[in-house]
Amino acid sequence: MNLLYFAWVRQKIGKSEEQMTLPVGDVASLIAHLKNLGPNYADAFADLTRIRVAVNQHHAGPDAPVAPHDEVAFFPPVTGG
Amino acid sequence: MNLLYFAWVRQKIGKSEEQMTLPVGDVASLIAHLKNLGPNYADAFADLTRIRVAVNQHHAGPDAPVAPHDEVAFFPPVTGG
Amino acid sequence: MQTRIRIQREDFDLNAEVANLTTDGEAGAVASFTGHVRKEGDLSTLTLEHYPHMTEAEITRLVAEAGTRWPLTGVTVIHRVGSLKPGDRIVLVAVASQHRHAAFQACEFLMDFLKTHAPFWKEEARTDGHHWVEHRHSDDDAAERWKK
Amino acid sequence: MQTRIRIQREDFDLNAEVANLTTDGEAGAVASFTGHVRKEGDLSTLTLEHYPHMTEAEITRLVAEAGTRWPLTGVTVIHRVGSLKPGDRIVLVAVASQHRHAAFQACEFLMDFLKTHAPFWKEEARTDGHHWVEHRHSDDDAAERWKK
Repeated sequence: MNLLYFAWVRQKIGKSEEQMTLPVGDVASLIAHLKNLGPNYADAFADLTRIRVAVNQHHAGPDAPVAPHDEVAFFPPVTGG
Repeated sequence: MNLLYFAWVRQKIGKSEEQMTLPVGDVASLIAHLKNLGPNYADAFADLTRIRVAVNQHHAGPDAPVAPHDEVAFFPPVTGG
Repeated sequence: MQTRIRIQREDFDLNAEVANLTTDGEAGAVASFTGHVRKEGDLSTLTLEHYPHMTEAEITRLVAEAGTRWPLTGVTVIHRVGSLKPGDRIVLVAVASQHRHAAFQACEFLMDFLKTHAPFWKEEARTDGHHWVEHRHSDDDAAERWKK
Repeated sequence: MQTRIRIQREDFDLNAEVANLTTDGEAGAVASFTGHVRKEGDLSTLTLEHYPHMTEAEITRLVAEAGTRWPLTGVTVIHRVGSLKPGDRIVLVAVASQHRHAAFQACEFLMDFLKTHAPFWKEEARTDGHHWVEHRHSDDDAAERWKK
């Protein structure tokens, strides 16, 4: 799975992209898994009301399924425009 | 009184501006007077649903008063923008 | 609120007009409208006549009314007169505000009232002669929406 | 409907972008919105980060949705990324239509959804350091208005 991080999520985790082999599941279970990878991840995902997710470049909710070859991105609510 | 004509009102009457000494009254009585000045005026004012009036550069209805030194303009519904 | 109203034969520069509205740095939002002469059939020239002085007075009143309805930092209205060709720009209304919804609303309000209240008249030149453009009742309906 | 979507560091030319939307002569109405970096206090730089590819994909989806809701002849969206200074232009949304109300509605719709759906993030540089701009809930409310 290809994971991408943007804005302060990227800064807290300390990288912008990484590859991981993860169990198939949904967005919520993926986040639960990531939170246990270290204090930087725990910090980034501490408040899930401030986290938005995209799966294969489409906005996705916590119930959205994720598969091994998906691109999953984590970022704060957007502030463009 | 200073009378101004625009667009096809100007073309039908055959002039863009004229000075007239007229009895004090309202817009409706002024138009009734003008209609009797000749076939060109009668033609211009034949259909009053297609005539708009401004008194001293403010849109005005048939009941608006007109005084000797007013500027009164007659024109079709506007089509700018 | 800074206000610029110009009736002119010349075209205008959108970059410069929008920059004028934002140089003070107060407004983050500028909503603009440009009206253009459409290319249609045998239309060769569109000539715009207006009522000098009343045009500026009426637009000034409309801009002032917009300023009482929405929090605006600046408004620019430029309307061309004289002979225009298909593709030419006819009118610019640009509205600056700190709030984009206010900018959009005021811009559309001003266009709706320009169409129904500002004393301009369009005459089309086609192969069969010259024709005055008829006022559209849909424009009256558009302006009517804003009545309080 | 012609569609132009560009994510770029450079500024844009409003005259050229509006001309691109009207050269075919179909549209008489172009509604545009430009967003600008406001000059406020100690703000020195606004840096825009985005999610390459998803940005274009998401904006393409929003423009397609606008095209199903209103009769449009063209849409141009340009969003800048990188380091911007107070007074700089951030974004352009320009919408051409034969109907001005459709152009205004679609332009505001696109801005409301850009603000809530397009993956851009703003970071401010001030004298006390760098701060990520917080998402505004009023933007969510603005987008919510368009739900059918």
